[in-house]
Amino acid sequence: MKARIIITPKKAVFDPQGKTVQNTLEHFGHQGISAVHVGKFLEVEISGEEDIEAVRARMDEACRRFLTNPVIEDYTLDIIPS
Amino acid sequence: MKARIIITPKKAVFDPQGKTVQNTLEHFGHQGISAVHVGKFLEVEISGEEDIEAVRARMDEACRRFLTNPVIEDYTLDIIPS
Amino acid sequence: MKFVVLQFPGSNCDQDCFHVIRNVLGCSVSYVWHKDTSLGETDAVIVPGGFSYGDYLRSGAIAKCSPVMSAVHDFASQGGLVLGICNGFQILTETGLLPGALVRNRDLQFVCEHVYLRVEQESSAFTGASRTGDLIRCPIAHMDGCYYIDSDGLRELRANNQVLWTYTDRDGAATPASNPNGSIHNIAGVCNRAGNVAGLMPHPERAAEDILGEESGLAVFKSMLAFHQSGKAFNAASSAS
Amino acid sequence: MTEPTITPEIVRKHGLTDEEYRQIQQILGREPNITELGIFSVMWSEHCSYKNTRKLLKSFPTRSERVLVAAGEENAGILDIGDGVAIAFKIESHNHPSAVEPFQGAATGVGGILRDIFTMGARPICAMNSLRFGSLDSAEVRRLFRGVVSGIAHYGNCFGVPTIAGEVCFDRSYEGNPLVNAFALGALYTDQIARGAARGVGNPVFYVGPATGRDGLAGAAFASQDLTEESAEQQRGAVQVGDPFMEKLVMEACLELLATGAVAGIQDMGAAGLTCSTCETASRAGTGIEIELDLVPQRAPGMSSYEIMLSESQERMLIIVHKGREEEVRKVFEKWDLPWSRVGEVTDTGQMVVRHHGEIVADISACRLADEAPLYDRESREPEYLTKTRSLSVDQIPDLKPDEIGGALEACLAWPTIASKNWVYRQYDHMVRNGSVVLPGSDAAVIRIKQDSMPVLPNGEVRDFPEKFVAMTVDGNGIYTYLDPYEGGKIAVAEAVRNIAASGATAIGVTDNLNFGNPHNPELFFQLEQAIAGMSEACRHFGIPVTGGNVSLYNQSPNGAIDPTPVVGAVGIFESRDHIVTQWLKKEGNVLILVEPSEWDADPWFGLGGAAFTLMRHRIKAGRPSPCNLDRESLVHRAVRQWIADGLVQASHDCSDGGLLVAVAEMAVSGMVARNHPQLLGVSLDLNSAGATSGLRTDSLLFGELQSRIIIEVAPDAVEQLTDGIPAGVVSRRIGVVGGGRLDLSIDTSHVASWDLNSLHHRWWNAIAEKMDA
Ligand SMILES: Nc1ncnc2c1ncn2[C@@H]1O[C@H](COP(=O)(O)OP(=O)(O)O)[C@@H](O)[C@H]1O
Ligand SMILES: [Mg+2]
Repeated sequence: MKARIIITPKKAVFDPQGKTVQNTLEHFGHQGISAVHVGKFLEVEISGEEDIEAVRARMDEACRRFLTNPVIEDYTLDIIPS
Repeated sequence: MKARIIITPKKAVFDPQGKTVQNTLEHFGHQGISAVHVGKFLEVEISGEEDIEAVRARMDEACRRFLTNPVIEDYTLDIIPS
Repeated sequence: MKFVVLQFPGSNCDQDCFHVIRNVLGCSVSYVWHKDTSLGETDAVIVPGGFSYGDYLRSGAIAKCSPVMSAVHDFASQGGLVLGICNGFQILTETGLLPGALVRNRDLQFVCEHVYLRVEQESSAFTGASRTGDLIRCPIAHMDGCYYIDSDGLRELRANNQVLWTYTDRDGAATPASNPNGSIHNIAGVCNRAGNVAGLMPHPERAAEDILGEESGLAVFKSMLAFHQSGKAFNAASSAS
Repeated sequence: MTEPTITPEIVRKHGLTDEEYRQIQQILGREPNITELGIFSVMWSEHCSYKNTRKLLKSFPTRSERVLVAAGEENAGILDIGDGVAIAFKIESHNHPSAVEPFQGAATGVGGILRDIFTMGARPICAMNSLRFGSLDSAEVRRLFRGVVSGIAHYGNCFGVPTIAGEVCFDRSYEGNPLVNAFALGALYTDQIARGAARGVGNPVFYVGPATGRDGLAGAAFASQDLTEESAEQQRGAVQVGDPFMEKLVMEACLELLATGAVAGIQDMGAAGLTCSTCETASRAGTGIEIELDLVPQRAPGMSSYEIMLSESQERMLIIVHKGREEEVRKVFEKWDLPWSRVGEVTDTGQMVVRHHGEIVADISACRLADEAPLYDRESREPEYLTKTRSLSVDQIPDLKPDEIGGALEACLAWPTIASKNWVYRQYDHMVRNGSVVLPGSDAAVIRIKQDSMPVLPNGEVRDFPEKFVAMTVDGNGIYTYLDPYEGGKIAVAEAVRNIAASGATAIGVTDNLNFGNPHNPELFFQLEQAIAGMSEACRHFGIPVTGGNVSLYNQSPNGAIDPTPVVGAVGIFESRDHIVTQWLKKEGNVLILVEPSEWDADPWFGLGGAAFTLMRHRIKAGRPSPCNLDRESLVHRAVRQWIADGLVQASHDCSDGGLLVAVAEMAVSGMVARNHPQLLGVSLDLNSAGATSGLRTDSLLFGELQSRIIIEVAPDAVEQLTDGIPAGVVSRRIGVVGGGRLDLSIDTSHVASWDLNSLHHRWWNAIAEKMDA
């Protein structure tokens, strides 16, 4: 089983990395780019059979506890059964 | 339209960040974790109507050219029509 | 007065704080290991700078899960003095002992240089040895030092006089050019609502000796000492953040 | 798994010659298997064996009263600095890995040199680096430069070692082949020296650190080949990733472990990882060693014995423990949450025996493998280009016109090689550990050694000693060495020592990094041979040992070889903290004095041969560098140091890149980094009395790079005292007065140019940032 977590900066938080990537893209001639957001991607590989909902609950707790910081980040969590 | 890019360290390349997160998860009693990979997530918002395949080709080129480091990273690119 | 300095794996300013407290300030000090669950007898806790857990994931994110942090929580809620410097500030915001968060520097680069800090209010336990408006010159050395807080939070910080230090130029003016990392309102350091927990990105411990060319940073430690000696204390009930 | 049979093709791919292969057969008394072949190939690569350079390196002086561990004995040399305190330091290159992946290449270079230091039992307390890149006008060069600097920053900052000095030069010859040389210095008590020897038959051998992966496979062999586009492409799979956090833990754990006394020997796994560390430790102790690869922690499934033995995964150590004291070791590793494993033991057979899945996969005489690599005398021939560069005469280049002086100085200060390197060093934490007394921005950096700089002592023992102050610098000039390899080598040492002297310290040792081209090319070998001879002469002259170093050959891109670049890291000590002097101007009304030899050797180029100015303005590398007379050089150092000790000198700066005018301008504009009193102070400069230089062309008067010159700032009432006590062979010339907000220049009493200091400072300070943001 795999947990895939996508973490993005909250919209209100200034995202200098996103801005830099956007500038670079524009510099290379990409047009019509209205925004770029740079976040993190986490993939957790879990072996051993387990209930998908239990895994989701566990991973969700880990996200809230330390994998993300709610002051500045949002996240989405997907569990992918193997 | 949106391009969503997930960048992960190549499997053969050492990922100390993933290893550290794995240790922490284990420390909190998460069992059966066989690996953790920490990568980057990029979302590019593109306005103006355009051919989806053309956008894909453009973004793919940007990925290879400067958004990712092909020496140590792999990526997947998804184009999401608006 | 007795201090403890926490040590996480990857702390690297722990010895510097220890040195200044013992050899310059002349107080007693010992280390507390991150796996310890008790702080022992102490009057103040220093959460030092460095790269706890390599700053992997986010600066301070993994350190906040260390066993010693619950002891720090208890100590703070009883009114104990806690100061986080650099990575220590990041850890304290991650744990929620201090409001806001520290994000990547505006220029995306690690930056190490001397800055000027203006003391914003002289009545706190961390600034009492200074006058409001005094300048402290000390180094910064960080990658994620841009202070962020949402607008409600900012309003509250200001209303409660929780901003202790801001980045300024050498004349004491908080300008965009004197902001080294993009911090909101040039904020360099804050305290909690009760006033017993504070954090700042700059390194006052690196500006506390004549041989290093600058001593004004010592004011932060002297303030803690003076506060302790004054016999004032924080009301345990009000010190939750 | 089927073992490939050894074909001539495979032998060649391992970079071994037929003759070397025969020698291997002879050592083994049979055919090697593939694992053994791999082991020989890395141990006998230039990187590990110095087979093309060892004979040359023998000419370096390696001994002095201070030397506790000499060059070549261990992973780094150690010098006694008095009161029971010693320092270990060394420089190491990571040029090729940085060309392939600048961030990780540079980061792991720093990681490697730090390991060399704590392997000796010393606590690393500071770092420096010497960097060379192509022109910043190229986007690819900017990418490499950005990557290398952030890689060095990443590793050093996180590990917690201040990077307090360095140098960066930009020149087209390094395009495609940047140079990344990293230096580290550590402190220890003289009774704490650890040895990389597998002592004590029956002692267990431990592996500490992260699991082994297929990282940097054959990295050592790779560092010994020409860098072609093809090999860069092939090597991409082999990038090593550094983990400074892990290394910090490994360092703390090793120092703690050493204090227990349970360690019999210790060595880091650097180039050629497990192979090098096992056979070298056995060879040094005259023992054998036996390891079982199944016990080696592995990150990737199904690794072959060949891969495990040659992997260059980072942050790993090999530790030999006194039998019966394993428990103490386990406790320390567990305290620091470090992965570890017992992988083998010390034997009395003299053989390095490697088992895998129950079978012996290598069985080689440890000392013959480690110490009997073939040594070569390569053919040497004076390069043809020298005829051309020497046939030019300085008369063929036009002198500066008076109205061009203003622009010329501005252009020099904004020339990336001369411009302020703050864009670089502000990314490095240069103050962590509270010991950085003189920060980057002056001639030499100064570090303080105090009690917490030292490794822990057994049972919490605390030892008092007076604080120590150590000066250090890295220097080297590729263009000089290109134009005159012997003189270039000599000047690299002289300039480094001069920087130490100008800071008020006395040099006590150097470490060197030789960055050269392919030694099989006789003209390139000539450069190497001559430069070493020049360096060696200078070291002998100054009476300072070379305590260690590194050789990096095959530095060439498809466009050809780099300019031969010997880099010298010099270390000096202060008799008193009161002798520490910085380069920036201190006080209005003070007088500037140029201290130089009273006589000069003939220099038909008047200091313009190979000078930064000549290259910048005329785009030519021609002539010869101004000769350095070592006797006179020492006289100047001694005079300046004496005046500093007498308390007469308030600022001091040597003349190097850019010559006299640039040096004075640097003294005026660099004061903004002064910690206690940041300021810009102007100068009225009057060069009418610059005797030896009188009657010179304007360009050589202002920008010529004559050797052996130091400018000092003294109070007006100290001038007399200074001239009264002047030693024979040295002259001091009053060249200006400090004050005001401008730099004013007169030549022969007529005013020729004037600059606003703020704008000079701006150009100098921001030049690199502006190029990088372009
Ligand atoms: N790569 C670097 N890292 C750290 N400091 C550097 C680096 N490059 C230059 N510096 C610092 O900038 C200052 C000027 O360097 P340089 O012009 O090479 O000095 P010098 O000519 O006196 O040897 C020195 O203090 C040096 O240590
Ligand atoms: Mg110099």
